[in-house]
Amino acid sequence: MSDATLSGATAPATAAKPVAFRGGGFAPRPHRWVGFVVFVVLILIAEWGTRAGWISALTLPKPSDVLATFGELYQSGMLFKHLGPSLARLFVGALFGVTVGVSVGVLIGLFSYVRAGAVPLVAALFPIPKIALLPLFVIWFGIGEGSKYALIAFGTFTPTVVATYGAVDNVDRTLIRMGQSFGLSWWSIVRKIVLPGAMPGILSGLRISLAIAIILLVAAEMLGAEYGIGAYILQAGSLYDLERLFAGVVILSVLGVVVSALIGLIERRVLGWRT
Amino acid sequence: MSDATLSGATAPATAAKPVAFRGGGFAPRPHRWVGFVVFVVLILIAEWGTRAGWISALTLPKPSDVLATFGELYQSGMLFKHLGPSLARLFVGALFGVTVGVSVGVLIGLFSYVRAGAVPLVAALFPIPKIALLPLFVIWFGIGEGSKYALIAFGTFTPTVVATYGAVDNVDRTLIRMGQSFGLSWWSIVRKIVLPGAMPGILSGLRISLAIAIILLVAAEMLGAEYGIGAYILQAGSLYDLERLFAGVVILSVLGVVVSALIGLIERRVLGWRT
Amino acid sequence: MDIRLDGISHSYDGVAVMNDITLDIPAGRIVCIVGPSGCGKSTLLRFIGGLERPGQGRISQIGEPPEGCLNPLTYIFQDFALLPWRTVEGNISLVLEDHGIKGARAREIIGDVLARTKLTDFAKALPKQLSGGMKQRVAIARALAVNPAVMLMDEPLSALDSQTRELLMDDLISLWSRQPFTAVYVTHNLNEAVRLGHQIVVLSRRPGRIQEVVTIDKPLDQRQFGDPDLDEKQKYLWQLMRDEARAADAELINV
Amino acid sequence: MDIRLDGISHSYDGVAVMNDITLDIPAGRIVCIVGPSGCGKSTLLRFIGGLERPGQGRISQIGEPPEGCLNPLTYIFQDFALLPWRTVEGNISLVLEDHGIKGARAREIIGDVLARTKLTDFAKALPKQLSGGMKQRVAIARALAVNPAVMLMDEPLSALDSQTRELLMDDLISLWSRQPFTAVYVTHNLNEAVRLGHQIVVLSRRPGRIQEVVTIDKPLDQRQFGDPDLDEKQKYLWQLMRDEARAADAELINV
Amino acid sequence: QGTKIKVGALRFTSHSGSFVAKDRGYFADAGLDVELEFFQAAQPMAVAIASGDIDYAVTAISGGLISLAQKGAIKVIGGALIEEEGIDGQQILASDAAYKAGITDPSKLDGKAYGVTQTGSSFHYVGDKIAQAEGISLAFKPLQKVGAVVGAIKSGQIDAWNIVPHIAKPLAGSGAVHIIGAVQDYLPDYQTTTVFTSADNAANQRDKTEAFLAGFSKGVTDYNSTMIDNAGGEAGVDEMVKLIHQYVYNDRPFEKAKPSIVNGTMRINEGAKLNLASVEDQLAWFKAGGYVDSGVTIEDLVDTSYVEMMS
Ligand SMILES: Nc1ncnc2c1ncn2[C@@H]1O[C@H](COP(=O)(O)OP(=O)(O)OP(=O)(O)O)[C@@H](O)[C@H]1O
Ligand SMILES: Nc1ncnc2c1ncn2[C@@H]1O[C@H](COP(=O)(O)OP(=O)(O)OP(=O)(O)O)[C@@H](O)[C@H]1O
Ligand SMILES: [Mg+2]
Ligand SMILES: [Mg+2]
Repeated sequence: MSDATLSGATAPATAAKPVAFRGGGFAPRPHRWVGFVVFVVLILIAEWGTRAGWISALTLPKPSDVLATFGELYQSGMLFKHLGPSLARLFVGALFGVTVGVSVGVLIGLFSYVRAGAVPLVAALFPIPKIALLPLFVIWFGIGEGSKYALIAFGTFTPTVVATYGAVDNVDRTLIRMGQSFGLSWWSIVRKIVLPGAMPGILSGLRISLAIAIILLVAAEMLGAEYGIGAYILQAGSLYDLERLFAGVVILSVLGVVVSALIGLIERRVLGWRT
Repeated sequence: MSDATLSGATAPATAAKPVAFRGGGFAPRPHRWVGFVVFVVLILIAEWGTRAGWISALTLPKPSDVLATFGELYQSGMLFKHLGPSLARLFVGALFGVTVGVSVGVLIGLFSYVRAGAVPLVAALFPIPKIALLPLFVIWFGIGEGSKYALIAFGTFTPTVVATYGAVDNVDRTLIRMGQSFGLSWWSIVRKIVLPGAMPGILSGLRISLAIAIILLVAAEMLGAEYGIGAYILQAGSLYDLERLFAGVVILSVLGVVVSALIGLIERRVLGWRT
Repeated sequence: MDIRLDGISHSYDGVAVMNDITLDIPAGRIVCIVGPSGCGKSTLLRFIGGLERPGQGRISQIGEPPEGCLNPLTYIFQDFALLPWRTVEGNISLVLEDHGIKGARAREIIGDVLARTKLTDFAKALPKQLSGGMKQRVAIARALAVNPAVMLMDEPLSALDSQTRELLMDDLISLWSRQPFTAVYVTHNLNEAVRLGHQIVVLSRRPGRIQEVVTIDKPLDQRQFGDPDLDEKQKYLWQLMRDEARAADAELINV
Repeated sequence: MDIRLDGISHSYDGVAVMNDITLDIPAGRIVCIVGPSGCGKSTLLRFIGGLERPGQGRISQIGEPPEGCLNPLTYIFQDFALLPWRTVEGNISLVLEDHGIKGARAREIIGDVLARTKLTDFAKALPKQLSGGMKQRVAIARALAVNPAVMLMDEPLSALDSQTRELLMDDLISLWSRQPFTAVYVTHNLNEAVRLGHQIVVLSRRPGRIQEVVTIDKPLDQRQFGDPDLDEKQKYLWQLMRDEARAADAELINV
Repeated sequence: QGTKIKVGALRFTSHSGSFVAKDRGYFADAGLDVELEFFQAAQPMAVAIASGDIDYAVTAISGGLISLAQKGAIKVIGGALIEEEGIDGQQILASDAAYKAGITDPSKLDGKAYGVTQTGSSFHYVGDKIAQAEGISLAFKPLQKVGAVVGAIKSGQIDAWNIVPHIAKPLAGSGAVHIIGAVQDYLPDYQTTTVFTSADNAANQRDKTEAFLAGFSKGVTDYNSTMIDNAGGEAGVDEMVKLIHQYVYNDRPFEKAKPSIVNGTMRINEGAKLNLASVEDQLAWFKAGGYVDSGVTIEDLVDTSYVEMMS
């Protein structure tokens, strides 16, 4: 039979032509090295420009100088003197904001009245710029670590709430009906169905909240901080020391990427059940 | 037959008991008035506290004074003198940031190489606090409107990119295969399938981007702005004039709620096809 | 334990979805409910299981549930309703935990129901690793674990492809043959209805009312694929419902 | 226009999914492809439509497509693939626009295919307002609009409930009877296969190879619900596939 | 063990009074155990006094300070930095571009952009006073932070600014800006900064407050005599600079820091005397501009009972 088919194909009484290909595309493929190359090329262009002079020293610092500044910072031990307090502030502030945010978000997700009361409040708090409130925060929480924690906590609170109640709303209702149909208690349903089901949404909200926390570090350290990456950047900015400014910004940027990678890791660990 | 059933039920040789109800709950019901009541109660408590003195004048202004300040602001015509430039900055900056962001996001969504190059870059830009870059923005864009537009554009750019390429990734692949199977051109597929399909994701990204734009207004108006809500707030903060500070913050908050409502309106208009 | 439905009527937001439904579900039998889309089958099943309350009428259980019954009225859902973050075992132990059954006793029950549904090798698998047919088997095992008096099944096979559906019908029949259970079985599929039902309740279009109750006396384990008697019944049912099904299908949905 | 498949083999990431498939699809006939889950049916259909390229082998079209054919190889998808933001009309005009058909000519074609699928009253409806059955009718109308030489259908009815499926099978039969079309029809449902197929190609488990080709000579419009001849064929097919289906169902998915 | 107090400071030479008093034990002699609390900007320092986080600080008079005083939170109790003829004080700077365009004198600034940190800041006061004296008008550009103003003037986006000498001189030295005048020509005896504390300290903690002023004054005396009157010769200056260097520019090596510290030398009032006239003038200016409530009085702002008022 395959013979017949073949001869049919080779002796076309009627024309046999292959089916035209028209698929493919619209499916991104990873090319890891490209991202790396882009970074290297951008840095090289900046280096070349600043050396050759067609990028003025006022516009951009020499990347090599930034690196040198970073080296100094590391060798003098100042890097960790700045990084330590910043990380502590990030950790405490975000921990507080996220904990309260998740709790409030879950309550909003579970209780209609809490939702009706809290959602408009959160919506009204969301667009308030935290730096505008700096003078108040000093009065409310003092100039010590308290106001820094409070600022970061406040900044992470609102996005966490929004992400959390969205996640609770998105928990598959059939799973909840299933729990009820098997006579599970309300508390069991919340603990064993609603919370794990809301985890993916909460974690992806965490990604945003922590990015915001890092951004707010600078604002927080406007409040009488001597050490900290934000304070370092602010000081560099006020002295118009571009090398140090960029070194600080790079540190924050790396911090952001690291935090995001960490959450990715947690997601892969905790959410391995997702398809 | 129904007679027989009834008599069977009323004369229980074996016990007939109603099936126990165990459903309900986990379905939020709207109670619009609660949100309103919460606001009113909070404001009344603040008014009471500040009048009675157990909230010090340093901690919170009297809500009635804030209202009076707002009234003055309105009557003196200064409200619009401040609101006008701020809205213009928001509009131009966000328009620019969102336009470029959507374009870059779509390109990332469509081309693997663009994705590989641009995604790490955007991820690195995301956690950079915009206020840290203020001194640079002054050099790059001047202290006129340029730097304000640039700051807001830069702030809205990154979240828009992330939302957009996520939205493009989420466009139903079967719809794209369908387009290909009917011999639609690449450009037709992008225009008629990918872009409309990504609309919901882009619009919900817009919600976040615009909230960020409003938050950045204050940072933007740090740079030599005489008029503007952000400038008004900053000045009130430096003069420690809490009434004006709160009046300004309330304006921003209302602005945020209005923008969010506007997007909701657009969504209902444009995305009426969603189930 | 029997179930009695007594003059059930209901409407959602002023739209009547069912009208005066009176029905007896005798112990040890499978009652199938068929009817066009939107006629209120799922709603009726929710009423029976106590997940929702009918606007009018009464649902009662007559007699006591059997010894050792943890959850008299137990559902099997169309989309399986397995917790994706728990293994097969974990999904079953979920419904035991709340009844205080843990440790050895739980292991024993789980082992037993997994064996009955031929899932012993899959105890540690996550739902995402299973095909649709296997997932529904897990859901059945979970239902068996609580030793229900009545099983409430809402189109349990309609998310499966038709070959898997055949396989699962065989499984259900053999489970019932070994130990008869009471079930209310909602389906669109007339073939399933004639294969599994002792009684088949035909509902009309929305608002659903009972149009006819068809009884099939042939024992379950003698019902074969392509059995002429059953084909006859199925043809009869289809002819009863065809026009209504077409009308229901052509309705515009008001969203 | 005929289609010829010539020694098609393919593997994804080293996993062979089909093996040496050689097959002729003659014009004017419906060829059904059945086989257990994951045996490569959908992949094969993508190869035939040119959406993907096989690792080995050749697919050719023999002869010219008929006059006025805009898109010789046209799909009908399991999940309808309607653009939710376009009306019924708009979804059909989508596939005409790119061939430069607009205005009066487009309206004429759209009116014609809507009439053939009894959708005239629904021209302005959005997909979200339609039931599953109506959506698939729209997809069929869209396919008819481009006047295809061969229709490639990937489980077109398996997202529908079984009553709607019956209705649509009738519609397909009456469409074919009025004007025979060529089709490759992939399905899990042996009942559909024996009702619609002139030839039924049975594939083995992954890697899919042709196990048997069953021919049914009875004209489509004479095939009835519960026809004993067809039941016979269906039983035969099921017996061919049963064990493989069970094995395929019990496979763990490696995610 | 003395009374514990917290003193706010910026890392500027103008805060040397506190540094010297602490380092040389003058605070301890006065029975105080002082902890220095450093700030990045003056404004939060005023708020921190109001919130009770710190007890005493030195800063310029700004709208915020007056506003907090009116709320009954803080009080000015003495003077610190002052413009004195013959000693380099605050300089008026012009950007390179503006200078090249012929602005070599403050009188030519009519219509030009003048940098300030905030509307209602001390820079704004000084700028406006210059404008009034020259009969010109200036466009004030609020840029929030000193760093931003530096950037703006370096790149020519604003035309002029006034700033303390230790920032002005290195900037001018680099050629990016030019000094076109001195503030003291327009505001002789301008009370640049003042000593202030919480209203509670001023009213109810008299002993503590007097002890602080005593210690602070001793520090000031040492500083003035060494740095301005050159009482200790070059060695004295070196020693003093070393002391200050612990707090100011401490991230630079001593050799690099020394010129900046020496450049920053300005007279600090002996005995924390206060030029009340200058303060009154400032208050009047803030009221006239509407930056503070028109009901504020000098009594709200200043507690004159602690130090001698200059005439
Ligand atoms: N919670 C609800 N609120 C409002 N209307 C509802 C609700 N649940 C169901 N309905 C409506 O009640 C009618 C009956 O719904 P039900 O799901 O019981 O039908 P069904 O017979 O199960 O349909 P299907 O065959 O499609 O599963 C439908 O018109 C549905 O839209
Ligand atoms: N793009 C792909 N990349 C990798 N593997 C694929 C891809 N598409 C399909 N496969 C694998 O190839 C095998 C055949 O898939 P295919 O979808 O053709 O099967 P099928 O017969 O249509 O199955 P079903 O009956 O479930 O629709 C499956 O094991 C599937 O996991
Ligand atoms: Mg239903
Ligand atoms: Mg398939």
